[in-house]
Amino acid sequence: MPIADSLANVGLSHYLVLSAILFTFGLLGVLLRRNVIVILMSIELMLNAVNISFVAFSRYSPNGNMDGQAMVFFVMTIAAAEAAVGLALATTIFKKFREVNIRYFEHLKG
Amino acid sequence: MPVLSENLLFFILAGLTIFSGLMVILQTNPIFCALALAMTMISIAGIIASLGAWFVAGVQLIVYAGAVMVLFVMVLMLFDLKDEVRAFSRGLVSGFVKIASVGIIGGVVTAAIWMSAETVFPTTPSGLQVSATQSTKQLADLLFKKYIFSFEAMGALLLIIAIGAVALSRIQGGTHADR
Amino acid sequence: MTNLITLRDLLVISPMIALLFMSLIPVLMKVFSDNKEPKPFVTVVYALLGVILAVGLTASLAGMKQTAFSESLVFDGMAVWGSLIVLFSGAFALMLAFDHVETDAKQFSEQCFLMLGSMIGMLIVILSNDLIVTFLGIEMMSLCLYILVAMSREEILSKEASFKYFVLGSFASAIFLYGIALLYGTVGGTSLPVVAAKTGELLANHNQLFYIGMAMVILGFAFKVSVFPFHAWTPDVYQGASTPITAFMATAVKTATFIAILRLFQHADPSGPSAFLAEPKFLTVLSWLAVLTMMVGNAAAVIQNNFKRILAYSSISHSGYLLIGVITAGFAPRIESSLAASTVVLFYLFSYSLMTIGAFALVAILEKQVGHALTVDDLKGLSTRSPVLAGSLTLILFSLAGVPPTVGFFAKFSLFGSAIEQDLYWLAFWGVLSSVIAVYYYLRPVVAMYMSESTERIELQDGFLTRMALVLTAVATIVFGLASSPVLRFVSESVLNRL
Amino acid sequence: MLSLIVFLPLLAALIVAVLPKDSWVRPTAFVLAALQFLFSLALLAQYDPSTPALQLTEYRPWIEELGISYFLGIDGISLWLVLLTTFLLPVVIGGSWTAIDKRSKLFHASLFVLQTAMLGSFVAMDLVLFYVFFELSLVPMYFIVGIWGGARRIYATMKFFIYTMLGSLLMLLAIIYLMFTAQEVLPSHQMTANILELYKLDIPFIAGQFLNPQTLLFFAFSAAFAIKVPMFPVHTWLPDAHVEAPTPGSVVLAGVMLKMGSYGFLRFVIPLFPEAAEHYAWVFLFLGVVGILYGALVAMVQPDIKKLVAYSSVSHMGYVMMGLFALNTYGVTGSIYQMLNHGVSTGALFLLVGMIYERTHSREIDKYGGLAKVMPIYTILFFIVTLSSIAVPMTNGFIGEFLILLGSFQASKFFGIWAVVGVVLGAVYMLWMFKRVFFGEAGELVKDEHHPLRDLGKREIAVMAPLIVLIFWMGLLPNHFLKYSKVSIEHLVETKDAYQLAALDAEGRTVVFETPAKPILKPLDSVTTRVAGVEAK
Amino acid sequence: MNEKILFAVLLLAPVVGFLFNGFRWKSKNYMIAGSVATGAAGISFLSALLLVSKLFGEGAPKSVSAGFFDWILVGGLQVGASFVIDHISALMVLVVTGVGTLIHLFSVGYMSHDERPSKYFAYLNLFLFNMLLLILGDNLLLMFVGWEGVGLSSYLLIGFWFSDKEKAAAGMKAFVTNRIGDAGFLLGIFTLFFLLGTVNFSEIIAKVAGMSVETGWTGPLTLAGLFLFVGAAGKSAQIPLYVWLPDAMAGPTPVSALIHAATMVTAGVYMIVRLSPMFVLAPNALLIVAIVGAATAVMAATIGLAQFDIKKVLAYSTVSQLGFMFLACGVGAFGAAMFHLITHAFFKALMFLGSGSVIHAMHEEQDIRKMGGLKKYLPITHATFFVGWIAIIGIPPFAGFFSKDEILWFAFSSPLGGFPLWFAGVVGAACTAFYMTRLMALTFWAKPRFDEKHTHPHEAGPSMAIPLIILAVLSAVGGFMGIPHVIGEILPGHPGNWLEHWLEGSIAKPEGFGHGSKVMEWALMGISVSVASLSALTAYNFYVVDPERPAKFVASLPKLHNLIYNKYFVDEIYFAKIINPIVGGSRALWAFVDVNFIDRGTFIVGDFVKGIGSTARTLQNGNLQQYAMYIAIAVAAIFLYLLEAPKRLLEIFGG
Repeated sequence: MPIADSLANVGLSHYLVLSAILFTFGLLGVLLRRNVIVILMSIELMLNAVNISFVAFSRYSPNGNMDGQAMVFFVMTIAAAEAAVGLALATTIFKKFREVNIRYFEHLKG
Repeated sequence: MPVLSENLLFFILAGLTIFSGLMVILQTNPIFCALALAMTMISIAGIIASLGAWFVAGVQLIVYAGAVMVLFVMVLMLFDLKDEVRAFSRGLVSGFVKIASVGIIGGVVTAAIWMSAETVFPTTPSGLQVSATQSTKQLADLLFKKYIFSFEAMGALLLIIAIGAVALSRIQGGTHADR
Repeated sequence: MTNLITLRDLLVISPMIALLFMSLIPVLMKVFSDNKEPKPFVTVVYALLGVILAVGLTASLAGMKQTAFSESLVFDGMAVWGSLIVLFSGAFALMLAFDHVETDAKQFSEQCFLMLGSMIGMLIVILSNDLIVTFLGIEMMSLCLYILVAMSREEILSKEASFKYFVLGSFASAIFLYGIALLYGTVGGTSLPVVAAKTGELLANHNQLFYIGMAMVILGFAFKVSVFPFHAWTPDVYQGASTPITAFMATAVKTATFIAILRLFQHADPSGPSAFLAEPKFLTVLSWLAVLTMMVGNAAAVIQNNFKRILAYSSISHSGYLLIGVITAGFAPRIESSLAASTVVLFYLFSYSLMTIGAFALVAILEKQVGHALTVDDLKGLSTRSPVLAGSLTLILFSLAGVPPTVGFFAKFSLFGSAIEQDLYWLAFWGVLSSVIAVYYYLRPVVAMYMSESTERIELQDGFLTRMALVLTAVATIVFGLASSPVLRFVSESVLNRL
Repeated sequence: MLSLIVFLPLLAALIVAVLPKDSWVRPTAFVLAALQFLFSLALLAQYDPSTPALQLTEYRPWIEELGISYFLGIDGISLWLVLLTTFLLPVVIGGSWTAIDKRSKLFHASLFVLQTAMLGSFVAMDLVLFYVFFELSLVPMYFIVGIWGGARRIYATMKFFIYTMLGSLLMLLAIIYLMFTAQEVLPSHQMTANILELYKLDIPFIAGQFLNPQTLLFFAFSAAFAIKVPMFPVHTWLPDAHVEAPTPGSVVLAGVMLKMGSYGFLRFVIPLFPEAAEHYAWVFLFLGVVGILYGALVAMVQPDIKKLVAYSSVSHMGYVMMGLFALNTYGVTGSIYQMLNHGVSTGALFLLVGMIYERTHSREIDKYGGLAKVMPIYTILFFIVTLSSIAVPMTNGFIGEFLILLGSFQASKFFGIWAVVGVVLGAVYMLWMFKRVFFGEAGELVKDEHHPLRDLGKREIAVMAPLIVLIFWMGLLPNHFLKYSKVSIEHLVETKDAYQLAALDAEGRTVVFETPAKPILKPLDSVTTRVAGVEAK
Repeated sequence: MNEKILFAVLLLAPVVGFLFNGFRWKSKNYMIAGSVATGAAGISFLSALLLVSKLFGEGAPKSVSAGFFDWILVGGLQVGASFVIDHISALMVLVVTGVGTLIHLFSVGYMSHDERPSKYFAYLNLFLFNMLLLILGDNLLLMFVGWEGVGLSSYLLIGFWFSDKEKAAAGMKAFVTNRIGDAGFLLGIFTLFFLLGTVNFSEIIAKVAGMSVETGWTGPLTLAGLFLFVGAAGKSAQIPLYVWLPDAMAGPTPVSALIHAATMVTAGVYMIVRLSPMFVLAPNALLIVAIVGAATAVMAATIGLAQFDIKKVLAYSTVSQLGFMFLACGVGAFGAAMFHLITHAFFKALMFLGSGSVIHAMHEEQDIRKMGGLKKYLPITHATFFVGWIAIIGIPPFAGFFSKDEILWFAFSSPLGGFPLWFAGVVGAACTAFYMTRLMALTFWAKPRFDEKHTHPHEAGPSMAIPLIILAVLSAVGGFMGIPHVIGEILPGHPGNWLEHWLEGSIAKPEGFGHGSKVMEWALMGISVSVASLSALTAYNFYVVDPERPAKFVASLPKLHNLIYNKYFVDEIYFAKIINPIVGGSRALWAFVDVNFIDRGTFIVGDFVKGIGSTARTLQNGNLQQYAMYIAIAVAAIFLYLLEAPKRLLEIFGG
């Protein structure tokens, strides 16, 4: 697809690529950041990226089904639940270790 | 040209999303990260809205940019975190490997999307353009009929997680007491 | 769409409802008695009652086959068996938890509540007929487990384990979810039958997004059952979690997830070959994963000294074996063969759960204090002090190693059998080879118990329920080994009883 | 009948395990073992030597879902091995009367379990059932070596277990393959491990090409049994296991367990894969010869008596393998006889070595010398057993070795001649050891005046007596033994390309196998031929 | 009497004696032990006589036989415990039981001071039983049983005084060397069995009757003959397996007389004679037999020249004489071999017993340099030894003359023989005469070289004297059973060659055998007698007349003497070139193959597995981002593989 064409016709693939890029950022964040909170944020980023895909697929599906939007609904709930659990864990850990750098959590290994 | 303006809107929102997404993982101060994340979520809400899913976009704003972000910020403030000296994981080789493999994943997925687009994907949305209220109604229909089990399970999940999270945060003192 | 909830729908989820209500009772008691922890015995009785109720309901529904909630759930024989294995594992884990030093705390009612909640999640995974429901179930099960792992009395390691599990689990979930999204986009739905129906066509067309989506979904599952190289969390988490929870994770999670994988690989066309045969690359990838999982799991266990880590690596290697079964089920040229392989996988899960619960029960008995890392050397001289415990563990270890006539042997026999039936000789060969490696580390505890003397005497924890669990599972390995026939017949009939 | 024989020891194990006092264990165990032996003698009365058919069979489906049945039977090939097994147990218990001083309950229970496993593998006529017993036998032996063994017992027992397990697991795959093939090819279309049904398979064989079903199956089975036998170059577990094992363990290991390997060749490998067996016979003749010579040479330079005897086992089992793969009546008869001989004479040797070890706690040859003066009765018994071991005529060893050499000479002159060289070496290492231990001047351990060595006591002589009697009985009147096996062996050798066995139950009626098939691994209605060219005979 | 019973008595009498003495092995009562054993031997002798007597007379059967029970019945191999006395075994059985009885008798006196006489007699009876099996068995397998059995008894008796390391080693050497021969014997049995389908002597002979003479080297009969000859060489101490016999002298002297001179060592000859119909069909095998026999005869005789141990001299003499017998067999003169076997049994047993008497008298001294002048102390011994001496050096009309000359004549005249073989024989005979005279001289005649004040040699009792006298008589007259025709013709009454007549039909003859000019026969006879006499005179001159000369003579040929004195270094060569390499090689084999190759291989595999494990362990470093990285790598790799990304990239960018 020529560049100009792709600039002119925003379609499903644009949304999907956006979603993929965001997802990649999320991956990178989990892999590279040391702060546990930021890692949690990166995971949220990944889930959000998926949401874009769901909505875009739903929107562009030939029979116009809305399932994708329903799924986004569930995903959001679960993301919230994950955030809750994750932050609760982080709090516990912080209380214990006084530290949120994952470098300090390497006791279990081998 | 409505098409052009829609396109423009998309590119602006997408740029915003990508920029703020990048900021999430590049900012060394966690508070800025959180703000960037909020920004990302808002722009994603915009993108979702641009796709015609108004209700979902709204929920996105409320749940994410509202509730979840508040949680994050609260926790950050609780921890009282400063700008980090070493925000990124050490190790040149492993860093390279990480970036390379993530790059490959992103590249392959993007390439696959782009190449599939020529053959499979429609460039225009399906014809059933419905109004916001209608789409919300349809969504409700789905959630309470087709996805009723999931919906209820979600309720149970939230209940369980609520109790669990409370229990978890009460571990100190709770589990330390002797029998 | 006339999607009114019918009585049948409720019947299908009645075990979950039973679990939910019974799990709430102790917590509610706690709430209404001014945040005072009820007696652990009462709690565990309620929890076990819930499980028994669920078992009863599941068993009474056996033979039924139907979908529920607009086809998002399916209740068939496989579901019955999977639920039973999960529920029994959960019951044993509850028994272990009741006695165990790390779970015996002021929050025991919450722990039981979360375990039951996790079991609900597993039942959802097992019954799920829709990828998004599977995702929900997996999250429900996992989120409960994250909290459970953290709720140990042990301070440092359990928290770390929980956090690692949480981050990696969410990471994998996100990948899994992205996979679902791509499948949704390419297939047009997330219902498993729909996916199965379209798989052949999409693979034949080399739809690349479908490839990626399918791969991501499979890898998401692979993470949950700790297939190499998604296994890295397993030893750490198994070690850090309190032993009853570890036992629960090692058995129930695996059972539920493997059943979900089997459902993903279901045949859409009862008369044709598996749709996945259209793309042999999936077979190659999965075979390599299976082989590597078996080899790495077993090889890494060989050099371990921490008994819990040995069992963790052992569970990794068993995932490899199970993956062989899944591959045979998923890439079968005929539906009959696929069902046969599914039977075998269920049978293997059954035997594996028995043995693993037993092994962890012994660990629970021997852990003298919070955070004690039980090493193989700690087992020295156990046979003279407690012949029953030592004998039971020996039986279980021999069963894990696949020595006849234990149930472990017949499980391996049928597993390799189904692989050979489909000419997957190399898989069977590697399976056999890694079994030999496994013999080495399974026998090391036996050596310690029977063949070495120790001056240090490790205290044995009392705990009637745990001992009962150990002896029961040990006897069961022999009994179900000699009488595999009825079990196999039952499993087989269940699996054939499928929509 | 056979079930009783197989499972009575299990009962005995239970009885021994629940005895209240440790001092009761030995007498009880001995009496039970002796009774079991006497009971098993009834087999001789019931066995009809005039027919090659499997006799006294017991058949009932066991795990039909996997095509496994509980099928026992006995014929001329296994009859004597069964009796050897039951015979050796009381001897072993008698011989270990004072040697095993700790945890005697567990020890005797292990022995009885081992007995069940060994008997079971000799009479099991279902491949999987056989495999179950075959593997099960490892477990008690593992404990016997590991708990009551010497200093390096754990290394030895692990090596033993893992080596044998490695081989047998490959066989397991082959068994499964055969079972599927049977289901597709045989008219009954049942997945079955019934060996009589599997005999009916005609598995295609392509000479000179390795990757064909029969060759692969042949080598998979052979690997398992060759390790068990053990053949050169997979023999190294044996010396270690023998040296570390307590005396009774060594006796049972050498006396019976090794025979499970050679029996497997005879019962399964040769009749199931006759073409491959014939085509690759040279491999086994070669390895057999190498085993004979290598075992003998290495035995010669061992500093440890027990290790010497262990390597002599390698050498002797080399003969057995040669005889089997001579694939003629002489060789096979000789092999079967040599299995019994080896059980008796090597068992006796290990008992004797154990007796001296009990007195001096050393097995180093250099520390002995001049023992003949101090312990004359011991010397005489040792000498007789030595004679049997080096196959001097009129002892049992001669009959077996002569027939094997005759058979292998017929099969291949080249290997036959080399095997005969082994006869010389056999004399060398045994007599050299004998000379160094018993003759010459009194060695360091022998002349120790504070602890003068006792000659054998009454119990020890009584333990050895039956073995000595057997040595001469089998040497002078081999027909008393061979007449029971003759028909079976001839039937095997003559019809091995189309080997079939009938099965007779205890009343002498022909057994018909009618099982309601409920296979789960391969559904009945989807039968397709897996390998082109596989047919029923 | 019933033949079966007689056979049973013949065979079982020694067994009874063996068991009787064996079970009271601790007893020191040599009289009881000796009389039982001697009685058993005597009973055997009597029953043998009775059985043999059935072969005499008009219309007497060619053989008597008895079968007892089936032994091995496998496939075509049908072997029973059946025994036969025919014209060949009749001779042998009489010699064995007869000489055996005498030696038993002699032993009673000889072993009177030993600690374990019962054990000794038990062994002796055991030997007798095995020897009878060897002789009487009607098939090769039974013969092999006896064959190994006598080896075993020999082992036991050589090592009888086992506390001495050397003696125990000698026993082992004898057994092992014999085993090498036995291996050859076994191969011979196999070859014959697969050729003819039977191991029964009469059937073998019947079956080879129709076969033609083999000319090549690889024919089955030739191979069988050669294999069997290896067996014979082992048992009868021929090159290269003779080394055990001199060492076997470690046993009690009567044992040397019985086993290592008169009976067991001749088993090889006996076997070849029994199978002569087969051997004549394999002339090449016979050629080897003849060459080995001749070489042994010469070599052993030369070694005998320089030995100082009285028994060693006799031992080498035995080896040499056995060489003569094989020479006879080799040229097809089986009768002559049999003849020499018998006469040799008489005179060599006599000489061994005589030496036993000397040793007994000299308190176990065996070195002839420390003897001398014993004539006056031991008159009976000297007289009988004297007879034996004349017999062995071949002075007519003593036994040795007839048998040895017959051999020499056939060596010359037989179609299989020739001048070289005859010449070797004559050299052997000359040497024999020399060293035997030397022996006589140094032991009995020359001046005493021992301390006459402390040592008072005297004759032992009658139990030792009687056998000596009987054997002396036999040595003197034994030769008359086989008077050559040329001599018989000129004698009064023209006595025929009884032995030849007796063996007629039982043994085979090569084609063209037995033709030769009488003049030549006379001439050769004269040559050999005169050479022997000259040689004996020289020796007399050397050792009696001028005792200084041997030393001077030796000094003039130091290397040769050294070579001969050290028995051509054969033992040393065997040790250096065969035994030590085997033992060393075995150690190396053990160390290399078992320990360093197979076991190390196992360890390497184990280490490899552990290596995988420890790699996995290193990767498991506890860092969760590392774990996530593994997931990412795996996902990336799987995507690349699934989508064939590299290939597609190439397609896009490569064109």
